[in-house]
Amino acid sequence: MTKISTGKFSLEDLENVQITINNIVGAIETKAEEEGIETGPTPKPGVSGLREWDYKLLSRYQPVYTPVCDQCCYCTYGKCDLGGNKEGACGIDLGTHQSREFLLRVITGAAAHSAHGRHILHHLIGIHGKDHPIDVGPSNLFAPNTQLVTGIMPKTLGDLEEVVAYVEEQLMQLLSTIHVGQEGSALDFESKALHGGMLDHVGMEVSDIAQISCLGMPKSDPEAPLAEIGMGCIDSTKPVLLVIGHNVAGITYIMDYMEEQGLNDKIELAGLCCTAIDMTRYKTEDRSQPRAKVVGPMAKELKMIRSAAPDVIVVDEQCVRADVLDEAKKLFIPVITTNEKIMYGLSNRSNDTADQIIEDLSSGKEPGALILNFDLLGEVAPRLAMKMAPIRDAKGIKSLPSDEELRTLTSACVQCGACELVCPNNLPIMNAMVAAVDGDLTKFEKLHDHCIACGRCDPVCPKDIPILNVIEKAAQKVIREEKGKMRAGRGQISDPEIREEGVNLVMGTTPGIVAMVGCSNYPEGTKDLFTVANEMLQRNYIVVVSGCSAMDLGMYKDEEGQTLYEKYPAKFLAGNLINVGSCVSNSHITGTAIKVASIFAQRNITGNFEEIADYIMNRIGAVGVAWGAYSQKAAAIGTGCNRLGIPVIVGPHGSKYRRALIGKPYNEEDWKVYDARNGEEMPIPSSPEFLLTTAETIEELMPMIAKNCIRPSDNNMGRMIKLTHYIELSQKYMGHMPEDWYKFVRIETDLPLAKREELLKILEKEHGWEIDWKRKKIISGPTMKLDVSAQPTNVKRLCKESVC
Amino acid sequence: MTKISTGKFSLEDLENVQITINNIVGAIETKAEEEGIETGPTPKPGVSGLREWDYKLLSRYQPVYTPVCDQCCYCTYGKCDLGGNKEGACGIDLGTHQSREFLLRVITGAAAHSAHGRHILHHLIGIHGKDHPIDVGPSNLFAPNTQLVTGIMPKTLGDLEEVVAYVEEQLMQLLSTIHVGQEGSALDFESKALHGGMLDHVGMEVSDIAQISCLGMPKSDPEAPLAEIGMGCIDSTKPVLLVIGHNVAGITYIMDYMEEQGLNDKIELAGLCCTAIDMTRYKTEDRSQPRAKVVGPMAKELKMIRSAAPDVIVVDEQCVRADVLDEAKKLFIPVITTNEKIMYGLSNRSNDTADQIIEDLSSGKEPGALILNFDLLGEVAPRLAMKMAPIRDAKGIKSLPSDEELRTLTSACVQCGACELVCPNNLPIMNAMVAAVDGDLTKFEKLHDHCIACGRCDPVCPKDIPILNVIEKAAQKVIREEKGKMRAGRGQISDPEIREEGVNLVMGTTPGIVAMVGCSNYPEGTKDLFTVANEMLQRNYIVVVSGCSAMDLGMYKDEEGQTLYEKYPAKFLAGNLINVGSCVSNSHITGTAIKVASIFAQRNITGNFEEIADYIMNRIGAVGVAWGAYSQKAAAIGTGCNRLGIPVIVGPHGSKYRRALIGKPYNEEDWKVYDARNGEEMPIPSSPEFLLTTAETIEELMPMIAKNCIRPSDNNMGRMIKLTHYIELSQKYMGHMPEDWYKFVRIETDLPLAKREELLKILEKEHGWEIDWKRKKIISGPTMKLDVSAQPTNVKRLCKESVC
Amino acid sequence: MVDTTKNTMIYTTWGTRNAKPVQPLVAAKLISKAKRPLLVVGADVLESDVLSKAIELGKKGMQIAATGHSMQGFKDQDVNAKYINIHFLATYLGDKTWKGLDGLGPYDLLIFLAHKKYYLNQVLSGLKNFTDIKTLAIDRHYFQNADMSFGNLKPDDHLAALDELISNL
Amino acid sequence: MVDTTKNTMIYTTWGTRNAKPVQPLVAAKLISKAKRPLLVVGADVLESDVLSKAIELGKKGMQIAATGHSMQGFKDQDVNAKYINIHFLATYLGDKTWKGLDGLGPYDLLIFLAHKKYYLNQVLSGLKNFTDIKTLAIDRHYFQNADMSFGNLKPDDHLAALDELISNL
Repeated sequence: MTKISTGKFSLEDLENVQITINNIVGAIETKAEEEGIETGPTPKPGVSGLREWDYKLLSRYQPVYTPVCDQCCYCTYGKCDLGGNKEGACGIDLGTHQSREFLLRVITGAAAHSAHGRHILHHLIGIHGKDHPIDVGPSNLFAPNTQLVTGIMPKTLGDLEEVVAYVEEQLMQLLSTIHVGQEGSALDFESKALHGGMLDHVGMEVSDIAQISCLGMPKSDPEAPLAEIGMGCIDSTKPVLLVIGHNVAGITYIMDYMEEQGLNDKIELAGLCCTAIDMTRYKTEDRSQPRAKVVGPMAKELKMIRSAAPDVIVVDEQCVRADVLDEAKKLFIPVITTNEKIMYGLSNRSNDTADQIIEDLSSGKEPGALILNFDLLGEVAPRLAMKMAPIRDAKGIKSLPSDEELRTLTSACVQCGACELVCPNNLPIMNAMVAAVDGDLTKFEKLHDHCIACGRCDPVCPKDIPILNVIEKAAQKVIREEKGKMRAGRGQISDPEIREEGVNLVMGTTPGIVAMVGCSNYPEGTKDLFTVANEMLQRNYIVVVSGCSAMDLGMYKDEEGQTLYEKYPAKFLAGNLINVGSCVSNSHITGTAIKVASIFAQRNITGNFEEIADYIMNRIGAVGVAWGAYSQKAAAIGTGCNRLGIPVIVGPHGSKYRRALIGKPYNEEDWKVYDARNGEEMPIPSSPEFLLTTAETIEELMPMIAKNCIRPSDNNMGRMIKLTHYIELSQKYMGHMPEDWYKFVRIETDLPLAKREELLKILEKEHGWEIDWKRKKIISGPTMKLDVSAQPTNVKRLCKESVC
Repeated sequence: MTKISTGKFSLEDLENVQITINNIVGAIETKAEEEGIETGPTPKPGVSGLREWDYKLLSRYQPVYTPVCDQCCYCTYGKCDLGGNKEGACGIDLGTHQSREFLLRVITGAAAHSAHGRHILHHLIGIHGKDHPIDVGPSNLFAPNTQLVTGIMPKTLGDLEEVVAYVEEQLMQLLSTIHVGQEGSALDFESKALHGGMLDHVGMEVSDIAQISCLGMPKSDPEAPLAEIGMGCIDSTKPVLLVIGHNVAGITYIMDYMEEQGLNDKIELAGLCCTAIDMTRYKTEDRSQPRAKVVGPMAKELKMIRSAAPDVIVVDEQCVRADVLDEAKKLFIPVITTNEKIMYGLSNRSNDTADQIIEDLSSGKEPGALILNFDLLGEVAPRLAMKMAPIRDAKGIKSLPSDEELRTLTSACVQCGACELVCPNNLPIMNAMVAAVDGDLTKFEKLHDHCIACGRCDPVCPKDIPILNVIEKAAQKVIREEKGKMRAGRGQISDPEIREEGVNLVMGTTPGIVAMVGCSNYPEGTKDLFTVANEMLQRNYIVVVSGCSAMDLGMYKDEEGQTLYEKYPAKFLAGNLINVGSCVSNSHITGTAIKVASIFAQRNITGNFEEIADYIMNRIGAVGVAWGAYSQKAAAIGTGCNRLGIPVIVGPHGSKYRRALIGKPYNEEDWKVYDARNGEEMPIPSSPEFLLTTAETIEELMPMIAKNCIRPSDNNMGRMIKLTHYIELSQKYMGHMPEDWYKFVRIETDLPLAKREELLKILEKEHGWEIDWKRKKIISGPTMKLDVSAQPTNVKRLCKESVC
Repeated sequence: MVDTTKNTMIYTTWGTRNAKPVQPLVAAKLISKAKRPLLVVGADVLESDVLSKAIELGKKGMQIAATGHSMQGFKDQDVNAKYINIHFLATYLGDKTWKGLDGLGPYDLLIFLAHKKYYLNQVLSGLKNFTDIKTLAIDRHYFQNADMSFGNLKPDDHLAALDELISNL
Repeated sequence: MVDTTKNTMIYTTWGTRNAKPVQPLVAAKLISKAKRPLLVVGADVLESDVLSKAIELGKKGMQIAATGHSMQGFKDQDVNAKYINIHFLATYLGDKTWKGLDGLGPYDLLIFLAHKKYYLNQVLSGLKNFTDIKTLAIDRHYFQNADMSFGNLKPDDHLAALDELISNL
C-alpha cells in the first residue's frame, strides 16, 4: 500500500495537476508511528480530555475566589446580585460565576494570542508558501507545546494551519460555555479554564515559530544582539515614527522600505510593547544591531504620546490604548491602523495611492487611515513621518507644560484627594504637588516610576490640572536618563542546552528557573523587577524573561552602569538571564520544561499531556512571576503554566483576576504522591504550595520563589541549595527565619552547610527531632525520606502495574 | 487538465488507497464557476470584509447605549468607573466599552450555536460519513446563509466542516478584540458585532441542516405533525424521564432504545427547551406522532423540577439552569450530563457499565453521572427512570406544600417587600400572599404566568417562605390545564413556496413577515405572545416562529379551544403560521429572505452579502420580534438579522442588551437611497425606523410591527394594506391615529380604501396637501413618488454606471 | 405628609452614583423652576389610580410624552400628550439637534411616572451617562439612575405624595 | 476626637453592600468583645508611623498576622506576630477546619491595618461573599468590602484615631 502524506504531489494520470493534501484521517498517529514515536493517549484533547488531570490539580490547589463584582450582567434576566454567594436568576452562584469570569479572561487572552498567530501565519504563508520549513535553531523538537498537546510535529508553515484550526475549534467550544445556562460547576469551569490556558501556549507557539522561521529572527541564539531601550534613548530631533502593538507583520514592510530607501538614519523608528521587541528581532539572526529602538511597555504609551515627540503613530493589535487616536489628534500626529482588530473608525485607504493618503493625513483632512495593504503601509508610514516632522515643528506643537506653567499648575492643587482616590495605585500625588510648589521635584520623579500612565487622574481634577502631564514634565530629568539595553529575544532553548542543563534542574543543583513575564502593572514601580532578577541571578537561578518584563528589566543599571543583560550571559545555564522574546515567546518557557521531560528524561511527549505535566510538577523547580500582570493574556499564560504543573505568582493587582489556586500545607493528606516504581504512596513537601497566588511585596516574593522551587526529586545537594536560598532570602528581606523550613529537611545533608550545626540544634530543641551529635546525623524527625531514585507521580496509571 | 473536486477518490497508481480531498485552493470560485454561478465580491469575509456595509447601516441606525453597569472589570488596571462616559485606565470610554460588551454577548451567542453545530456535525459524520448528502426538502438552495456568506454550496455533511471552520476562525478573531487594548472605536466594535451576528446564522444553519439531513426531521413540511405541549400534559403516574437542553444528539439514543425495547408507553419522555422541540422533530418526517412531550421553555425548568415529577433528568447543553443538580439532589432525582459544555462536576462514567451506573445512581451513592458515550446513555437513562420511579414513590418524595401548608406559609408573610424588590419583574407577590390567606388563589394563578421561575425570591424571604413553590402550588389548577399543541418544526421554506409568495412580499400585498423568536423572559406573561400572533395572523401577516416562542405559542387556545397551530395552516403564505423549529432553525428565517432575493428576484447570492442585504432591507417587509429575549443567543440572532437589513424588536428586558440601533425620522437626509436604474438619490419612508429597539407593551408593539413592514418597494396596493394595518392597530391598541401615517402616503391609492375620503380631508386640513376633490386625487404634498419600477439601493456600486 | 426619601433600598447597582431621594415639595419646586419640563408617562399608568394624577399634572401645562400604550389613558383628556416609544425618546434626547415633541426645542427636566422599574432604569442609565439632561422619577419605586427620585413607596403613599406634589405646583 | 465616619467616598463599587463606617470607640468595643481577634498588618506599616500603633495593638495581647514583609517591623518587638501571605490567610479562613496561626481555633474578628487598598478590598471581597467572619478595617482608607471600616482619613487623623482606639481597649 502506498503511503500518502501531506504535501504537494503530481500524479501521472492527472496531467498538470498538483494536489495539495492537507489532512489525512489518522495522520497524526501514522506519522508518529513512522518516526518511531508512540502517540500518547490525548492528541488534540477536547474540552473534557484532560479533566481527570485537572481534577487532580484542583483537589490539591483549590480555587479561591475574590470577586471584582458581586453581580452578574450576562443576560436580560439580570442583572443579578450574587452577593453572599447567592444564586442568580439562572441558578448560578457567585463562586461558579467567578470561575466562569476567570474562564472568560483566559480564553480572551488565548484568543488574542491565537488570532495573532492565525493572522501572521496566514500572512507568512502568503509570502513564503505552505512548504516553507520551520526553523527555530538547533532543535529537533521544534514545537514542544504543539506536539505535546496536538500530537502534531510540524515541519512546515502549512503544518501549523491544522494546529491553529484545532485551537480555534476548542476556543469556540469554551466560549460557548460562557453562555447563560451552560456549565453549572465551578470545578468544571476551572477545568475549562485550564484547557484554555493550555491552548494559549499552543497558539503562542504557532505565532512565534512561524515568525522566527520567516523573519530572520534570532534562532535560539544566546548572543542575540542588544537593543537600545527607554524613553531617554529616542532622538526626537529626527522625524519620529512610533509603532505600537504586538504583531510585527506589517511593520516589517516599513522597516524594509526604510532600509531600501536609505532612511534608517533619517527617521527615528521607535516601538512600544511587543511589536517593539519583535522589531529588534527582525533580521537580527546575524547578530546585527537592531534597527529599531524600544520605548517600553504599555505603561509608557500615554507618556510617549503626550511627549509630543512622535510624528506618526502606527498601531497594529493588542495592548494599544483605546484613546491613541484622540490623544494623537490633539497633537496633530496622524495615526495609521493596520489590522482588523483595531481600526479606530478610520477610513479604509488600502486601495488608495500613497500620495493621496499622505496628502490627506499631513493636511489634517483626516486624522488617520486604515491601511491593510502592507506594501502601501511600508511606503506611507516613513514618508509621512518625514513630511509631518517639519509641519509639526512649524506649528510648535507641544504638550508638556513649561517650567513656568508647571509651577502655576502645581500651585493650583487644592489637595482634595480626588486624583489619589481614582489612581489605581492610590499614589501620593497631593504630596508631590506640595513639594513641587517649593521646587522639589523628587517626589514627582518617584511617582513617575510608580505611575502606569493610565490617565484616570486627569478628568477628575476639579482644578483641571493635567496631572499626567505634570508628572511627566516634573520627571523630565529621570526620563532623559531612561536609557538601557535589552537583549533581542533569542527564541527557544535549544536541544543541546537542555541536554546540558536538564540534570541540574531535576536534581535541584540549579536552584530553579524564575520566569519573569507579563505586563507592567507594578505595585511599586519597575525597579522592583530589576531588584528581584538581580538577586535571583546572583544566587544562580536561571532567569527567563519575555515581553514587558524583558523590556522593563533593561531600563535599570547596576552600580557599574551595566544592565542585567550586559552583566549576565544568556545561555540556558544557572545564573544566566534569557530573554526569549515577545509575548508569544512565552510558549518557549513552557516549551523548555516540556523539552526537559523529552530530551533529558526521554519521556514521550507526543499527545501525552498528563504524563509530562506530572513530570514537570514533580521535578522541575520553575516558578513563574508575573509581577505586573494586567491583561487577559497574562491570565491565559499563567493558567497554561498551571496545567503543566508550574506555579505562578502575580503581584497584588493580580488579586483582581478573581481567583487563585492555593494549597493547604496543613492538610497532610493533600501532599502525597505515588512512587511510580511500586505505586506506594509517598509524602512530598508542600511545594509548590500554590499554582496561582499573589504576593504583596517583592520582599515577600523572593523567599516565596525560592521555597516554591523545591521539588520531591531534589537530591540532597539540590535540596540544600534551595533551602539555603529560602532561608537566606527570608532573613534578608523578611527579617526572620521562616517557620516551615524544617518541613523540607529529609536528612542532615539537606541542611545548608554553613548553618548545619545551628539548624540541627533548632531541630532538636524546637521540633523534638533526635540528633546523633557525634556523627551530626538526624536519627528521627523527618516525615520524608531522601530517595533520589523514587519516581513521584500523581497519576496512578503511570505506576508499575504490579502494585497500582 | 483533469479537474479535481472534493470527495473520495481511488487512484490507479495508488493501490488500495482512498484519498479524501477536503480542500482545494480556489475551490469555492472554481465550483461556482462550473455551476454557472459567479462568486460575489466577499466569499468568507474577514472581520473588515463588510465594514463598508456596516457603516452604511450604522450611519442611519446609530447605536444607543443603555449600560447595565457603569464600570469595567476586564483587567487588573481596573476596575474602572466609566460613569459619565469617562475613560478607564486603558483609555476606553463607556460608550466604546458598551459596544465591546455587546460584541461579547453576540459572539457568546454565536459560539453557543456554532459549537453546538460543530458537536452535532462531528457526531453525525461519525455515524453517516462525510459523504452523506444534505437533504432539507424540495430546495436547490440548501444553505442560503452559508452560500451567501462563504460562497460554499454544501452538498454533503463533509462540506459543512469547512463552513464551521470558517465560523470558528472568525469568531476567534472577534473574541480576540474583546481583549484590553484592542479596538478603540465604538463603531468598529459595532461592525464586529454585526459580523458576529452574521456568523451566528451560518453556525445555526450548519447545525440544523446537518440534523435535518440525518435525523429524519420534517423537511420543509407544512404538514409536520402536532406535538403535545405544556406541564399539564405530563403523565406523572408513569416514570418520567425529563430531558433539558438544546442538542438532541445524545437524546436520539434514548429515544431509539425506548423504541427498540418497547418502552414508549411505559415511560413518560418529556423535554424542556429546544432539545424538546428537536425530540418532536426526530423521525417525524413521515408525519408520525412525535414520541416526546414538550414541557416548555427555560421558564418552566425550575417549576418542572420542583413539581418532583421527574424521575431522571438528562441535560445536554445551553439554557440549562446552573442549579439543576442541586435542585434535583433535594428531590432524589439523578442527573445525567451528556455534553462537555455541562458536566456539573460529576464523575465521568462513560467507560463503566450500565448496571454499575444505575446501581450507583439509584442507591444515591452518586447524585448523577457524566456519560459521553451515547450508546451507554441510551440504555442508562430509560432503565434508570424505570428503576427510580418506584424508589421515589416509596420515599414519598414531594416538593410542593399541601393545601394546609400553603395556608400556613402564606400567613407567615410579613409584607416586607424583599421578594418584589429582587423579582426581575417586580411582581406583586405580597398582594397574592394576602389574597391567598383569604383563600383567593387567582392572584397567584396570574403570577404563575408572569413568573419566569428564576427563584431569586426564595433566598431573600426573611420568613423562609419557599415562594416559588407557593406560587406553583397555588397555581396547580391552571398548571393542570396547561395542555396545548405545537407543530413540530418544519425546517426551511422550500424553493417552490418562495416562488409563489415572493412577489406578494416584495410588492407588499402580503403585509409582512413577523418572526416571533427567542426566549421566554416576557414582561407580562406568555399569553401576550399568543395575542400578538393571533392578531397578526388574522390580518394576514405570515407569522414565523421558532424555539421558545414556538413552544409558548402552543400553550394557549382561542375561544373554540384551538391552538393557533391547529387554527392556521403552515405554508409560506399570507395568514399562515410556521414553526421552523428549534433555536438553530432561526437561520431558516434569514434564509427565507435570502431565498426571496435569489429565487424570486434572481439575484446572485454566492459570496454576495452586501447586495443581498441591501435588497432585503429595501424590499422585504419582515420584522423580527424577540419579545422575551434573554440570552446572548438571542442577541446574536437579532444582530445577524440586522446585518441583513431586517429590523428586530425586543421586549423591555431587551434594554439590558445595552444597545439599540435607532434611526431618526426627523433627520430627512438619513432617509435617502439611490435608484439603481440611474444612481439618482430618492427619498424613502423612514421604515424600518430602527434595526434593534425595545417596546414597552404588546399594545405598542403591534402597530410598530405593522409600520416597520413598510418598504420603498411597496406597490400602491401593498402600501395601502400596510398603512391600513398600521392605522387600525394604532387605533385599536393605542387609542389614537398615529401622528406620522401621512408620511407614508405617496399617492391617493396608498390610502386605506375605507377611509380614503376622511384621510384626504386630514391631509388637506392638517398637512396642507392639495387635493383634487373631483377626482379624489392628491395634487401636491407627498415627499415621495410612487414608482414601482424604481430600484432602491444603499450601495452606490450597484447603480448603473452611467450616473453613479 | 409622606416621607418619600426613606426607603432607597436597591437590588443591584450600576455604579457609585445613585439618585438623590427627594420629597414631594422639592420635586414640585424643581418642576416649577424648569423652563421646559417633559412628563414621561409609561403604560403602567393604565393599571392604577395614578392616571388621574398624571392627567392633573398634564393639566398644569406640562407636556406629556406618552410611552408604551399610555396614550389610551389620555384620549379625550384635555392634556398635551403625544405618543413616543421611550427608547426612541431617549435616543432623540441624546441628539442636541432634536427639537422636542412639539418642535420648540430641548427639554431641561424629564419627569418619569408609571414605568417598569427595570426598563426605565436602563433608559435612565443611558441618559445619565451620555447626556446632561436632569431627570426626576416620581414613581413608586426608587430609580437609582435618575438624578432625583422618590424612594420605594407603598401604593397609597405614592398617591399621597403625588397629591402633595401637584398641590405645590 | 476624629470623626472617622465622614468620608466614605469610593471610586468603584462591588455591589450594593458597603462597610459600615465606624468611630474609633466603636471599633475598640468590637475588638474588646471579640474572643479571638486577629490583627492583620500589611507591609505598608513599614513606611509610616503606623508601625508603633500596630506594635501597641499587639502588646494589648492581640495576635498579629504579618503579611507581605511586615515581619521586619515586628522583629525583636514583644508581640505575637507570625508571617503569612494574605491570600493564603484568606484561603485558610475559608476552611472551617483550619486551626488558626497558633493552632487554637478559628478567629471571630479580623482587624486590618496598613494594606494596599485595592489588594485588601479584593481579599475582603472573598471573605465577605464566602465566609461568615467579621472584618474591621482600621486603615486610613475606607474599605467598602469590610463589614466595618474607618472612612478615608488624612494621615494625621488616622494616627489620632488609632490612638483613640488603643486607649479604649
